[in-house]
Amino acid sequence: MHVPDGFFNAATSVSAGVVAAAGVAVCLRGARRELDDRTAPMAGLVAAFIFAVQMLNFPVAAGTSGHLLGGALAAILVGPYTGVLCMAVVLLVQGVFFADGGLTALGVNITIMGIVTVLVGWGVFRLVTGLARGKVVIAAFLAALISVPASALVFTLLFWIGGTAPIEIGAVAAAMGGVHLLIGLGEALITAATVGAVLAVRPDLVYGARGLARPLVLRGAEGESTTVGEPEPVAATRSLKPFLLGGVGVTLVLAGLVSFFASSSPDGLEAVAENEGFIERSSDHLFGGWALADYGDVGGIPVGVAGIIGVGLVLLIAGAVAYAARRRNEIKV
Amino acid sequence: MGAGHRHQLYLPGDSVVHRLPPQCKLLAVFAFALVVVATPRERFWAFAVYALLLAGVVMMARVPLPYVLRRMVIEVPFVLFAFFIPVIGLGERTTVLGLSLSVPGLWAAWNILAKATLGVVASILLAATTEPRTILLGAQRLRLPGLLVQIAMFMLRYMDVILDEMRRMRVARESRGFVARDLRHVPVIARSAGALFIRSYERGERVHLAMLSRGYDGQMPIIHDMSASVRQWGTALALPAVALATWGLTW
Amino acid sequence: MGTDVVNSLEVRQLAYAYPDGTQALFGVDLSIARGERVALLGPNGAGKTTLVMHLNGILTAGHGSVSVAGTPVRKDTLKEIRQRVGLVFQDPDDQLFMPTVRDDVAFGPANAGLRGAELDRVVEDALERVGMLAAADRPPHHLSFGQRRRVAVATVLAMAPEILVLDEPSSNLDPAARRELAEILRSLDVTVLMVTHDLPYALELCERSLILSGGVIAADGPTRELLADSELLAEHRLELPYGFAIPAV
Amino acid sequence: MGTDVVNSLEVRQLAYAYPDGTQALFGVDLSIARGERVALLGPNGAGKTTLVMHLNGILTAGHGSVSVAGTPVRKDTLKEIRQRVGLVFQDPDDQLFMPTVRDDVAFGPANAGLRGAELDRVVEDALERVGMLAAADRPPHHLSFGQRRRVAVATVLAMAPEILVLDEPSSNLDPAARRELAEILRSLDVTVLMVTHDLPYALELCERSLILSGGVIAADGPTRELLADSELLAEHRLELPYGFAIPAV
Ligand SMILES: Nc1ncnc2c1ncn2[C@@H]1O[C@H](COP(=O)(O)OP(=O)(O)OP(=O)(O)O)[C@@H](O)[C@H]1O
Ligand SMILES: Nc1ncnc2c1ncn2[C@@H]1O[C@H](COP(=O)(O)OP(=O)(O)OP(=O)(O)O)[C@@H](O)[C@H]1O
Ligand SMILES: [Mg+2]
Ligand SMILES: [Mg+2]
Repeated sequence: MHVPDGFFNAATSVSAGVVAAAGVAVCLRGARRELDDRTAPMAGLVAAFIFAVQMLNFPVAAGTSGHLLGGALAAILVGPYTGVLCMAVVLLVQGVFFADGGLTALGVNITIMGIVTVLVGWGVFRLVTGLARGKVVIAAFLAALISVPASALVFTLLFWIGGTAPIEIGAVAAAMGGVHLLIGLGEALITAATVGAVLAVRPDLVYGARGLARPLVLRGAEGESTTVGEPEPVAATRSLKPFLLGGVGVTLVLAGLVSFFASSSPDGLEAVAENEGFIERSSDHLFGGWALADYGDVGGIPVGVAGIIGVGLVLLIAGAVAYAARRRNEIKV
Repeated sequence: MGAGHRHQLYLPGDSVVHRLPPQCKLLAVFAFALVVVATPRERFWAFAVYALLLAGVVMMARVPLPYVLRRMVIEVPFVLFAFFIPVIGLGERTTVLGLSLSVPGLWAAWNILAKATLGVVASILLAATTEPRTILLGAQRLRLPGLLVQIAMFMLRYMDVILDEMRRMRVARESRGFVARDLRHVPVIARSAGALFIRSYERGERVHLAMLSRGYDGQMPIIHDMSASVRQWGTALALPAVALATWGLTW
Repeated sequence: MGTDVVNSLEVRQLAYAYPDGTQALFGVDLSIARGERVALLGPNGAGKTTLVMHLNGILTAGHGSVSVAGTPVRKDTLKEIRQRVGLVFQDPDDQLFMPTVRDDVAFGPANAGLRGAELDRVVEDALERVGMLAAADRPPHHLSFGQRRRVAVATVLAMAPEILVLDEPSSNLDPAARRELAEILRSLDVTVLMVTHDLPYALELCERSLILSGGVIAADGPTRELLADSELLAEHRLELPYGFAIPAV
Repeated sequence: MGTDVVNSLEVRQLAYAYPDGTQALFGVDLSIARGERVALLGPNGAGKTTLVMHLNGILTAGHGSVSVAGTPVRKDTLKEIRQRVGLVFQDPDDQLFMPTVRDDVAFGPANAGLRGAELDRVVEDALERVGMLAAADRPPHHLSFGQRRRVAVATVLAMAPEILVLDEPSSNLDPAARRELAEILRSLDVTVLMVTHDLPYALELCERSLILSGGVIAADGPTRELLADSELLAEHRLELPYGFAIPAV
């Protein structure tokens, strides 16, 4: 799903760049509190691991290549803020060092594969762990499973808004959704296995499961032992509000900015269409024309509706997470 | 162990391009990619000039052409995608070699192919002439947030650590009579893969602590000077400037 | 052993458990005066490395306290503590991380602000001392194990710390390098704490020894006396090697 | 030293350069008869580890040949060679890779076809010998350095090889474990080649010694005689430690 240069029009690329920058800025502030002085190394490792995992490429029906994303894994291991940073760094390194994903598409890539997967993955994870305490591995599985199609859906949405290719958007949505559900299954297995393995020997490394330290024993000269008070547990639950507000804000900015640019500047396609005189056929506006003329049905649901349902779903999950987090905090206090 | 070595991405050399400070090259490549993406796709001449510009850089940097071509396989998925668009695309149809293809689809395919290829080659040239660690230092000078640069530094380091640990584990397996030949051996690999994450992490953690105990405070000490002169900026930015001028001229 | 203030190292009731739940230290007490050279002996798994990692704040005490030259090891004092305490790790691969030996040795002094010719001098001097100057431009991970250990020692020497903590520095060194290291340590005017399984080396180099066993200090006294007490030694899996006799003073 | 056929190890004119161009071996010749225990001595960077890595085909000879019990080390014989030659690496981290100690020790015998109760017996026996049975279910990378070295030895003992090659096996072991390892090696009826910097240990355990220096064999003879030749020793950065005297027979 690494988007290359030229895939989205310049306006969309720039708007997504602004969104990604804003998201990363929010996360930079949040990350400092997440992992203190070990932020950088832990995040670096997770980034490297995700990078390695992303090398497993699946050929996907519509001609794009699909692969594991890793957003949910990152969120669970290092927390959502740092998770976004990890993903951003992976994409940056891939773009700059490996020419994988265009430099001008960096914003799109970070938004789709970084912010969305982490947001959805972390949301589902917290929701499930909130419902059933201690089921960290299952929660990890579900988080990864859902995060991938969610990301694909957002991609489709964005492509609808600012893609440069006039293809049957319904077909793309169906293919993306279907294939990414399968990829999501693979991702879920790997995420659950990794989280399980880490949990078994280094529970302290799983951000979502901190605060399990045991009391210490002291031995005196005559071999007598005393137990000393439990070390204060690390605060595992903290309000998610700023993060979620940030996320919703990012989504809104994305929608606003992109539609603003997309609707105000005709792209190359329209220019050609005008020159060649087939403007009637291809219609005059990216939104109106395509949405009316070309959007087929996907399993009986119009794609526009599917997109809206998708966004709604994401927001719903986020809301539920916020609620679950609030409740847990209240119980704690 | 260690950073900055064993990255076959980087081809050591001593050309003008190699010697440019990383921040100049980074900015130049970004600006170039932006100009390319912003160029309307029917300006064939502009794309031809962009390609010539990159060819010029290849010659100046003395990067072997086969190397560039080999690294371009990263593009294959998009090439496939691009070929697919005219088939499934909408709009007016035309017949090429007996295939009914969409005209806007053809334009879109050309657009993606041309722009993605130019972008990929520019990135490949950047990576081939600049050490990974140096690229990051350059990014830092361009005001990329320090924490991101640090994470990226650690990522490069850990990629080494992971590769290193993988190598050690493979040698250890083989020297005890194990050869991975078929699917039955996957579970063995999978079991040791679980250990790989923790091993790599812990090795990296210890190294990080070793760095801390030698006074590391989140900033790599700058042992080599990296400031750029006006001339160097001029040399580097010539690439996007010429590209921009081309865009203007082909208007 | 003097008042707390003059002691280079002061450890009180230190306990620590690893994240997986293994408790390694069960209340360690020790103090080391300025300029002393002390050996830390004990069986495998006794907790020596774990203890040593607390002395410059790499591990954080689960219980109890550590202070260095009167300064308690805490988050806000870490930077200062790490300038004062130089730690040579048991595994040289944990210590070396830069692309070349020269950069690796330069890392510490450069962090402390040294630059240019001064930095070069310090780096070359440290490499010279451990006999690795010829390898200055090679990558550390392409060296033999013993060569890496020597470079690891050089990285710490280059920082000129007040307190040197070495975790089995002589293992994997060839016999001449082992003696040269002893000479270096003797020539420096610093406090030394050296973990070792090499009892003759401890005797040669350190007046005083501690035995750590099962996560607590089991004995503390002049090395010569401890090594002469074969019952004490046997209790903690220590023994003098074949062919070795404690030389008369 | 007998004809070629009976020799356990036979190395002829072996030369090797690492991929970065460093040449480490410059024509090594040696032969070791069945059942011999031989020490391989030499300064840091002499090429000992490099040589040892050729003996079970981890590195492939750039020039010259290696053969094990008459079978030349080649691609198609590797599997057989590795069953016969057990190699204990200098760095235990290079040896241990499975999630638990038990799995790690079981790995070799399981590859050789052992299963079930038989496998368990072999594994527990090997761990018992090195005193690490209690840690059987812990992850190896959470052990102390010396504990890891012991497990590394156990992984090789469990494979019951005909030829044991050990790269500094006694380093980082506590003194009792060092002696126990000597006892284990003496109790086994196998050919042993042991790299070590611990000359008293070499004398205690091996009748014969080789000195490798600068990538070639510089001396070959009875350990007692080599160690008595202080000029020879000094030439190759070897020397007897402080307080040690060669005991009378
Ligand atoms: N990373 C770790 N995680 C969990 N337990 C550990 C870890 N490192 C060490 N231990 C355990 O803590 C105890 C003390 O280990 P430590 O490394 O301090 O021993 P040591 O005295 O240095 O031994 P050696 O002489 O073998 O180096 C041992 O039981 C060991 O198994
Ligand atoms: N991976 C490598 N790449 C390049 N050169 C290497 C590599 N490993 C070792 N060398 C070099 O090869 C030579 C021999 O190294 P080797 O590890 O065999 O020495 P050794 O005799 O085992 O030393 P030690 O006693 O320190 O373990 C040394 O000069 C070393 O620097
Ligand atoms: Mg230790
Ligand atoms: Mg060696």
